[in-house]
Amino acid sequence: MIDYLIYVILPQVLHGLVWGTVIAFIALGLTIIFGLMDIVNFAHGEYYMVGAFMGYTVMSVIPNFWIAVPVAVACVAVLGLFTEFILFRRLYGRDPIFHLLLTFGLGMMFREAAQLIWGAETKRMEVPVTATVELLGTVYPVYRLLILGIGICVILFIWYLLRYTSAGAKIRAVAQDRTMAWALGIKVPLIYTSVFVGGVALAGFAGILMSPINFVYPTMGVDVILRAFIVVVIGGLGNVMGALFASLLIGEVEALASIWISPTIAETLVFVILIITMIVRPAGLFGKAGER
Amino acid sequence: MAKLNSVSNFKKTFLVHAIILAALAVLPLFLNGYHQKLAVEAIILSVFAMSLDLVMGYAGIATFGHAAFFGIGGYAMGVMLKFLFPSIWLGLILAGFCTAILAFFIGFVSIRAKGIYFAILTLAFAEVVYRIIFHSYNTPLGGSDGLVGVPTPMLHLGLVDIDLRKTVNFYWVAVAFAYLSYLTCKLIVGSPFGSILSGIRENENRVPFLGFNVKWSKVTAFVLAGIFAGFSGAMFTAFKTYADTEQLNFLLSGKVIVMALIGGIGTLIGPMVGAVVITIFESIISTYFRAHHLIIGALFVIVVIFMPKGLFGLFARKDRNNNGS
Amino acid sequence: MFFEVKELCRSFGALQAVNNVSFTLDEGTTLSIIGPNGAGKTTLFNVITGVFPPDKGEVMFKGTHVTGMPPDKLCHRGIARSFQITNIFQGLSVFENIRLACQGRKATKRMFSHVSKLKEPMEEAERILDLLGLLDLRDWRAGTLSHGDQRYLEIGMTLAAKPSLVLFDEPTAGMTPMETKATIELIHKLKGMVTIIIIEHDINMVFAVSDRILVMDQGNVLADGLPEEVKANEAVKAAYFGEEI
Amino acid sequence: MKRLLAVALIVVSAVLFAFQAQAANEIVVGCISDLTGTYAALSKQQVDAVNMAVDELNKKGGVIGKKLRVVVEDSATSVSLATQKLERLILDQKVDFVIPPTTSSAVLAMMPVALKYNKLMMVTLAQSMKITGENRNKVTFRCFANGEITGKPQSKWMVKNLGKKYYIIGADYAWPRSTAEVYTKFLKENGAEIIGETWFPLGTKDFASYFGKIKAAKPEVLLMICAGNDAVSLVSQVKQYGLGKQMKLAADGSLVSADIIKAHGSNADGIIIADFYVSSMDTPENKVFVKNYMARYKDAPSKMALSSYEGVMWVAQAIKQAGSTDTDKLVKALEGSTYKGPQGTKKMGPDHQAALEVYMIQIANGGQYKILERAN
Repeated sequence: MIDYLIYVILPQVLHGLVWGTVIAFIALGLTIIFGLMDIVNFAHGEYYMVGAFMGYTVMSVIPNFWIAVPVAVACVAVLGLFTEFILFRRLYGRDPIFHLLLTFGLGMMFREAAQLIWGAETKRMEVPVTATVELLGTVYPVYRLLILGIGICVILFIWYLLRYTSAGAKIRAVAQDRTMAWALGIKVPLIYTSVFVGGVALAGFAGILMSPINFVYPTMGVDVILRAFIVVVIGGLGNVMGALFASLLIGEVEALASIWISPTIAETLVFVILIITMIVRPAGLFGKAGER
Repeated sequence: MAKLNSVSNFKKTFLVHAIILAALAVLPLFLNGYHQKLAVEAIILSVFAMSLDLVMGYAGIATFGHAAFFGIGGYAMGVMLKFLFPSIWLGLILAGFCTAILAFFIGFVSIRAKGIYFAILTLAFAEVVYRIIFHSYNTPLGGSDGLVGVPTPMLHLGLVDIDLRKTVNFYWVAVAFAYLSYLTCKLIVGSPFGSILSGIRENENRVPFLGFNVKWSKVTAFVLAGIFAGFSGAMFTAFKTYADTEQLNFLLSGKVIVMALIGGIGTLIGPMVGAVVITIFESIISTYFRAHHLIIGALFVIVVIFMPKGLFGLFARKDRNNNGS
Repeated sequence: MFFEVKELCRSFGALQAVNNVSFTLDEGTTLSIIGPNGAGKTTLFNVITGVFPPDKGEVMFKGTHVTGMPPDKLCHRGIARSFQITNIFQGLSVFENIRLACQGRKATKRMFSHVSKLKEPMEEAERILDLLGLLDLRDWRAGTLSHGDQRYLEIGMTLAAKPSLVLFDEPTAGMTPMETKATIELIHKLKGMVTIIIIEHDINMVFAVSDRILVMDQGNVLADGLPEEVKANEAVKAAYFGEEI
Repeated sequence: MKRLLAVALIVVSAVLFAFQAQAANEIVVGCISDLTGTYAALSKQQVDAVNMAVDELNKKGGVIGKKLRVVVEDSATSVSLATQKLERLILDQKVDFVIPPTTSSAVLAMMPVALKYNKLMMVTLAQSMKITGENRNKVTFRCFANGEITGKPQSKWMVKNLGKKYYIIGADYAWPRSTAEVYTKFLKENGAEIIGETWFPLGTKDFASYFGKIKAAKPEVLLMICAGNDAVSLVSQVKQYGLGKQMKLAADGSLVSADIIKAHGSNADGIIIADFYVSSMDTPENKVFVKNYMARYKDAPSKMALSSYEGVMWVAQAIKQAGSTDTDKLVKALEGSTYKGPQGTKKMGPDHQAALEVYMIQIANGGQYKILERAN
């Protein structure tokens, strides 16, 4: 029994954590952007994809992964700045169904453009850290633990930023009541842009971090966006803690469920969890009832 | 909605309808084989877009899983024609029945959620339906291979039998189907029930105080829209001789909303025209441009930014337009 | 007994919004509920009309229990209410607003006949529009009306369901003195036909229309009686005008 | 401004709608391919190969005195677009025969339409057994392998050389499922045993979570059945977790097909497959074919390219034999015919499925195909 625990359960739990962290990266950006700007961004997964492709391009020029990461994230941030300024600024205050539609179209444009620029074949990224480590007898790649570590640091940083810094206070103020915040002199458009760029850069960061594991191809964003949305909705739109908890929950459920039941049903399980949550608490686990 | 229908007003609309129907009836004679096929497909999809308008345009409910009903209607017709009994009528009845049950289940369960939560909940339900059918590998539904080889039977209309294998016949049947669906929806929208829906769209909180059960009205609207989407899906499968999981995909749910929006929601006829324009546009673009998804994506963006009330929204009378966003 | 409220309580966390309120009402009388802001008047209305259930207590209407009954069922039994903040269908025409309300009486849900075929609600709507003097604004979009006219429309929609008990929540809020005078005349016209409960701040209006006055303060009933008795009541003066000068 | 935009949109679609080219007196080859979507890479090779074949035929003066012309349509991995484009090619472009795309469900949906219009279809990529199995019809032929052609000899060879206990891992949709059924049937026939199966959803990223179960089952051979991005992720994680050390690795040819072999790099080394073609075959015709292909496209041809090239050539041979492009004559000419091409001689079976020579191949030294021996 013990070695079943170590050989089967332990790696699963770790996979769940790693995958949960990646989804958390994307879900955090999604939920903060929604919480703050009421924008439902269906193209959020494409920034994840662009981050991976940018990393691939930079690697072909400077073959050092740890230089490629910041450069790729910067490129995604610039793209985010550009799209926020041109498109998203026109979406504020409009019915969410228009957000879904615009970002739906934007996602198609990004995917097609990526295919034109980089071609449709899957690009391979070298795993920067190939070492594996002995964990209670089972072999586990260090790179994934690294992602876990980076993930936890980033999440703590965001939590700290929101909770204790003045910028965080401004962001939360604008989220509560944007007109009042504006009246108090907070430059709301600046906060909007910086939060959008931050959220999108986070997704790009997750993209390049995962590229050595999942490799890089134009439709990688689509595989991720549905799960990220479910996580955000379960956690309660706009609720950071909710999104974090839900990401780990979904990551673990999928990883552990796929031991006993067939993985495809495990994947559908995620949707069932969403449906049950919505029935029990229509505003999400942590969302305030009747909110939005 | 309209002012009291005085007699002259009735004659005017009757004339307009007669002209449009005559033009549609004559159209296929000018089209070659392929364009006739495309026209039939466009007309069938126009009913699908109109069914969405029932919930989105009139009851103000945003649903992001409408393709589930279109797909289930298609599979129901496919199963009826291929395995049970080759009759279009029975196929439509089975399609209507299955989509009504599915729509009632999804509507009843999700109605507690509002706005964007409801939209994402319907998306989740549609995704579950998609995956179940996609993985129904060794069942007659054929899983990801799709339900193929659906026969095209004769359409029995009492004394006369129509051979649907000839495209022109199917075209006229499709026009009749679309026109009848339009009239029924026009009746529903203009009925007392229809005015309750517009009340819900305008100000949902006040409606219960006037004596209406909002939850029941919304679920009914959702079921009606589901049934018409199911009929449209059933005709699509009968015409294309196959039912595929692609008709259940969330990409189609997105596309149908664009069709409705580009035509102008809240007008019934708008989404129908939107469906025809998008079907033609997509078929042309995909022939002449390699990156046609890029252009269709751009069309989504342009519609949302420049034409939120769509083609018909633009031409609709100013004072009549609803609150818009 | 036509309408009775027994020991109604409702609290929001620590705040005891409605505390042990009881009163009875005969058919045809007009009761005004007055009291400073935050006295729990609107909460009392919300509990009676089923917006949220009471913590304790009962509401009886024509001898049957209606405690916590949802608004749509209450409307069928003949209880209708208006709102402090105008709550009409901005996008629909004035006529459509009223007709939808008239239709609610029998909750006509028929799907396949044109709404203009409903003889009875159409006539009823015309009658109410005439009563409110809004006939000439018949096809305007409700959102484009002046504030006062929108308040009239609010009153009209409450009357449209032909209720036997009407609850008006500050009907004259934001109206000009001339419009308030017209509303007083309107209420006088209604006095015989229907039982009315009004929440009101305008003291002249209260004394002009009320058969009986109920004074609330911090969720409790301070006084309940004829207008003259209430005017003379010491506790009411203290609550209203602060300590005796 | 908005109204102008709306009116412009309608006018543009109307104009484009009317403008349709009409075919002159020539042989028109219709090629419907999934040029956008997950199979874009191998579809591009399909179109390249078809164009190359047509150019070579035209250099030799065309067929029965007529020049050939290719009309390419993008079906974008969509079934409804594939059937729509097939109707356009037949009714509008008046094509003489059609090369369908790689998505099996699209081909299955196109077959009844092709039958209705009596138009020949030569399947060069789709692998579903149903195409030449339950759903086969008069006008559909296939010069590409189906699961059985490679599965039968490969199973026999593997049981003899690799072992008796097999664990199957594959993508959960129709093609891998039907291929697994073929492997299971022939492996059991040869006395092997399937000790476990795992079916992962399309687009799975984290296969590591299934390795615990696989390791616990301790199979002698791990049989992998999936393609495209899934295959790349699976192979890299199998290498990362060192599964190859505890068990032998075998797969269906698509796992290491030419469009993703570069993405595998050295991860795929050691995997054993059976396939009917690799560019390193040393028959004289293949040397010429590979040279021409490399000259045109600067890339070694995959079995998809070879099959699409041979598909066009085989139909051209039938047109020459039948002396016309009439479908019924072509069907008679193709049935039972043999074709000698870069991959050797092939005979068209009664079920319209070409019988192909199959070779056991191992991936070695950084993603090269090493031919071990002939399998059937």
